[in-house]
Amino acid sequence: MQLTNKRLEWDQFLEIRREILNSWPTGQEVDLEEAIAYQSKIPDNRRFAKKLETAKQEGITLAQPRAGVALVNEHIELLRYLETEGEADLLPTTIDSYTRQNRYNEAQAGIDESRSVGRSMLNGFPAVNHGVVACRQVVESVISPVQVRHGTPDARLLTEISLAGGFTAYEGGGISYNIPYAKDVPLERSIRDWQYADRLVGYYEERGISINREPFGPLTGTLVPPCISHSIAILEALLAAEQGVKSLTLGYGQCGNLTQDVAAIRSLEELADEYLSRFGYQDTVVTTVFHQWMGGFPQDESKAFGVISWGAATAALAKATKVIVKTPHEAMGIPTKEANASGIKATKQILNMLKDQPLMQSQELTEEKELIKAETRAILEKLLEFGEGDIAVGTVRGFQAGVIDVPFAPSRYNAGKLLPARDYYGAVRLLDFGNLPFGEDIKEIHREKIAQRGKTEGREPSFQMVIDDIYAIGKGMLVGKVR
Amino acid sequence: MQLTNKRLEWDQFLEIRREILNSWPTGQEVDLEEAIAYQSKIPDNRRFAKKLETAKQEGITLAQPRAGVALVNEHIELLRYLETEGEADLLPTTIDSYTRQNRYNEAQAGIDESRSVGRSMLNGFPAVNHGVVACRQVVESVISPVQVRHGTPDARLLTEISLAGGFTAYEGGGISYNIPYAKDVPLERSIRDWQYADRLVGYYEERGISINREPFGPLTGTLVPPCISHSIAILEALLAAEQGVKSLTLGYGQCGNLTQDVAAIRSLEELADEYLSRFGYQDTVVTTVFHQWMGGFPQDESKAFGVISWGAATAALAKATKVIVKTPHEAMGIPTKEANASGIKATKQILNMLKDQPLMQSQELTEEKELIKAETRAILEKLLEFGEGDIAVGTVRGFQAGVIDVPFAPSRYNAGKLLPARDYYGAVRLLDFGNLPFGEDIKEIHREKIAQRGKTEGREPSFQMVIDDIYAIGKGMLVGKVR
Amino acid sequence: MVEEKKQLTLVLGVIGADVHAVGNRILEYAFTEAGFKVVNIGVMASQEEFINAAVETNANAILVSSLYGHGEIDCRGLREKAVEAGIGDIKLYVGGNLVVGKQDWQAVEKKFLAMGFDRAYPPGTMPQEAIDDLLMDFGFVQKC
Amino acid sequence: MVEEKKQLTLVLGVIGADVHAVGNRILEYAFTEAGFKVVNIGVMASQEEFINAAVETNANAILVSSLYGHGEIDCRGLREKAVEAGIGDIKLYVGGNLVVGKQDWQAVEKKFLAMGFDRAYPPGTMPQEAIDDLLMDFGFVQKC
Repeated sequence: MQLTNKRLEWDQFLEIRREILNSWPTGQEVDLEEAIAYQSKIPDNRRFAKKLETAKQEGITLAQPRAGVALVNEHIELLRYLETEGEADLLPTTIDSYTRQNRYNEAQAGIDESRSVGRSMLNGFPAVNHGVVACRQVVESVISPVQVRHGTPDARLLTEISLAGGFTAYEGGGISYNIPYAKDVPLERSIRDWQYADRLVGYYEERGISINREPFGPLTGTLVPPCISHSIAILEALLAAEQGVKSLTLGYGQCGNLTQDVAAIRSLEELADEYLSRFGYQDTVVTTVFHQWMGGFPQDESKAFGVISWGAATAALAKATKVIVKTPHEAMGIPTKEANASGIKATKQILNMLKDQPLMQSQELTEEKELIKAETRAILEKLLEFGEGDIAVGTVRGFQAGVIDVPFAPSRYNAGKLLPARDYYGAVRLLDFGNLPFGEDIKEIHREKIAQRGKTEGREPSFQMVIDDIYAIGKGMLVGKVR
Repeated sequence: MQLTNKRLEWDQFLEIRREILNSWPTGQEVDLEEAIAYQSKIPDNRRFAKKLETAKQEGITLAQPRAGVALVNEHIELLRYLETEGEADLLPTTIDSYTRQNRYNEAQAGIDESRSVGRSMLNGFPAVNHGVVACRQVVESVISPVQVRHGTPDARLLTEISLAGGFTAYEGGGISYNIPYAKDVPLERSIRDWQYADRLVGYYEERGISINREPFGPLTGTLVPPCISHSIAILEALLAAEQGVKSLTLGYGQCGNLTQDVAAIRSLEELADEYLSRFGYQDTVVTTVFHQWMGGFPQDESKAFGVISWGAATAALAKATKVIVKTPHEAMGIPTKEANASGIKATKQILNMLKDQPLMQSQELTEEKELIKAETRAILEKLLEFGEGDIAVGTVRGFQAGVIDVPFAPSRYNAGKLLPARDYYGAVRLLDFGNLPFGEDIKEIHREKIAQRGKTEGREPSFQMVIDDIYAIGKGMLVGKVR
Repeated sequence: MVEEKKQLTLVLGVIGADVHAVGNRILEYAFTEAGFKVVNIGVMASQEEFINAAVETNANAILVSSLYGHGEIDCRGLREKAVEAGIGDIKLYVGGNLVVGKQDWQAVEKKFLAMGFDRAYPPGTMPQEAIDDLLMDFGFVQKC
Repeated sequence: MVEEKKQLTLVLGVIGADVHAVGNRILEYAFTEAGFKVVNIGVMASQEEFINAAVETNANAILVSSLYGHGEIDCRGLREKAVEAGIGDIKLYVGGNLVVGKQDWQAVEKKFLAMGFDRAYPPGTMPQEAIDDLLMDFGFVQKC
């Protein structure tokens, strides 16, 4: 079966579907008509897409934590706590690592051991093992809309169970849940598997049920230049829209420089609208998600509050539709529910205080936006060229050729030739462009900005600079400057 | 003796001095020559003025907490903790409220009771009662420079003891430590008493010992428009410079709107340079201090971290020379040392992360700066006119006439006719101008901006709007909007 | 009912060496708006000033604010002074940041009630709460 | 000296089910820049992959990274596998977040040396340190 960016034929979809639902016993619980009847009873105020759309119209930013534990009752308790004490606007259900690798037997062992030792032995909620009824218990036990967040290259069964289970939003994508999350899953396979997930969402949409879809924005979370994550977000938006997805939330992970971060969020929305409209997807609604700092955190909780708060402030100033919240326990591993709630409360305080600030405007911001747009367009146009107009084909070929390339990704299907580094002001630039299809004008901007930093530090730009930048936040700085 | 902005005659100074040093037994410990010999041995790296000047050159922001307890050893322990665990760049010694009112007998009772109950019964360090030797113990026990912070209308004895005690910076001023801190101290008296304090600092300067002086910027800390605090900061800068003060740190309390706050810090430094140079004080060094939110705080500590962090971010983006740090216990009263250190650590994390951001630039920022400058100049020029060129005389007459007026001040020498309120974007504007000498052009800007807010809330601007704004931050908002 | 409330006279002030004026202004505004007669003696008010103002105006209640942590020292003996002045049964309310440092509120409240206060309020109390309590303590039925 | 260094071949990888790729890339770059021949087997590498790569490339040293806390389980027996494969005297270095939770580094180091590693590095070690150690362990004199 040749990969192409075309809507999956229904027969073909059903054929795959039979196989998928048979791959684990809980697959048998899914009855599509019954699921649609169930979802259609969930009112607008508890639907993810609707709440995001309203926030976008009001120009406010919603706060959403990450959270998931092994057992159903404990997971419900956790979400309720984050909703009431934490004042979360949107809720998550983070899936455990075994489920992400389709290792349901090991997930089951984790569930059993969690029951016997009385604490969660899994780093998330194993939704496939728990099945449809348990998922419905979860979403019914809270007032806010709940999204499934994971990191699964082949998420077809999880998608079936999640949607039948009443979740109204779903993270992931064929590129963003492969390249940073796997070592040797071919892109053709993950894109095709995510076409299935998107087709299912598209079918729900056809039946009048809005399901929000969110490509995973931050990728490897380490010095990813906006043009890279923007390109992938837009590729996945186009792939999803082709399958009938209507509500898209595109993401970006905080780099740390205010101007670049605001420019990134604003340009992401504008670029997405541009490409979706160009390819004829007129009725999709694009919202944005800003991820608080995804790199290493300070061990100290007060300092972690500082990092969290700066992320919240940037999200508010960029007027992102939602912000994904870190916790003061970030450096220590999986947080307690109290620490999780603390992160949300600090974030909400800032979001509320800053909701009245006007949108930033300056010459620098405009220039940064235009640069990001020019870079992203250069990549996307080259991929379209590679795919002879087919963006799915172009994506696979483009990754092979390294014209789209994610820094520090584990996948062998990623060229891994880029070298990002911060400029003097902390914005992420490129020291080595690998095979990115940038013109000399763009390259010259990067070279100049990195040279400016090199000059003030009295050293030639090199990989040592990249290393210093990666270590910087752990040392309380943004730029790994030599002074 | 007629008040005038002229350097105190030395004979006159010495005459007052005898009386002052006799007013409480510890005054006898002060020997000016011995004090100068002591101060001259304090190296540059432990001098406040030097550290501020270096920070200004490097474009970085230093963090300073507030702290003070009744007993010497406990106070030393507190400062050491804030220096090592809290990573404070600059240290304080906050003076208790009885000492601020020259009520040394009551301060003594507080010391005695603190000893017997084993916890501080005073809200600060009673430096006068403890005397010169104890103060030297304090400054010698830490590495960072230490400033005395208080709120004393007549601080002459405290100044003598503080400087002989080895402190290298001193907060206060004849207006900023009277109008917000006293009920019925005449301005003539407090200005004259602070001329004495400034003259003493000036004398140390003549002997080659640099002592930093800081007028108290935030005043009542409640919806004070920048032009009001700027006018008073510049008045006190001129009064201090005339007495020979060379190192001046001018302050401003966070209002909450980013553009207004950055514009305030930048315009404060520019205006001060303008007026100091105009009156011939060429060799003064002006640095700035940004006070994190001085109004009501949320009870919840995580939310308080949000408020603190936003203050830290604004200070860094405004490139203030130092920031005065709040604590997550702010809503509960005087903090534990752990809470105090937490506030500094969150602040420092943000200052370090943001030190590389470029100075903000935008049309809005330029306009806001120009507005603040026009307002401040209008007030200062009217005061000069009232004083027939003498700024001390002009200040007294100006307060009488209400052409300079501090919102919510307790002093009966303050007109108290201003009504500030936030505009739609959270910037502090004026609802009632009292007798401020603003032209119609300035007034129209305020009226328009407040009308814009009133319209979106569907209510006429009124005192209820002011009350809503005062409570807003405690409720997690900046603007007390009715929605 | 508005008529009846107007007959209640409140002495309002900030005790000791405390100069926190903002809350005092808001309380004056809120109590006045609520229909009480407010005698505001302002900031830095001594115990004597509270008692004298209450005697002179024949007040029904004294409302003491303390925001700077010295409330424990400053408020001690106020009930006794009221008794000496012949107004021993006047209602005494107190509120604010009453002690130095973070302490358990129940303990702080107990301390102030033991000192002879009828009600004590923790930091962050909204004026409406005290207004409601006043109406209740003086037997006015609330319309809610 | 640059000539001589080029003869040293290093096998580099992240052991177990660990996908942390950032540090791996940093090390590859730093060791290559320093003049070594680097055979990078990447993330999620098994013990067998390390040994096979070392045998095939006739490597001088194996450098194992582990960032996710399971290093203790994943590294156990690596020296024995090297012996079985006939490269028992190959240098074995290990570094990263080697254990779950915060533990005393001296104890962790001792544990890994006892397992047969020649050197172990704590979290936050800069690549230059390992480069210097390699040069020393293989008898290259350092110029400064």
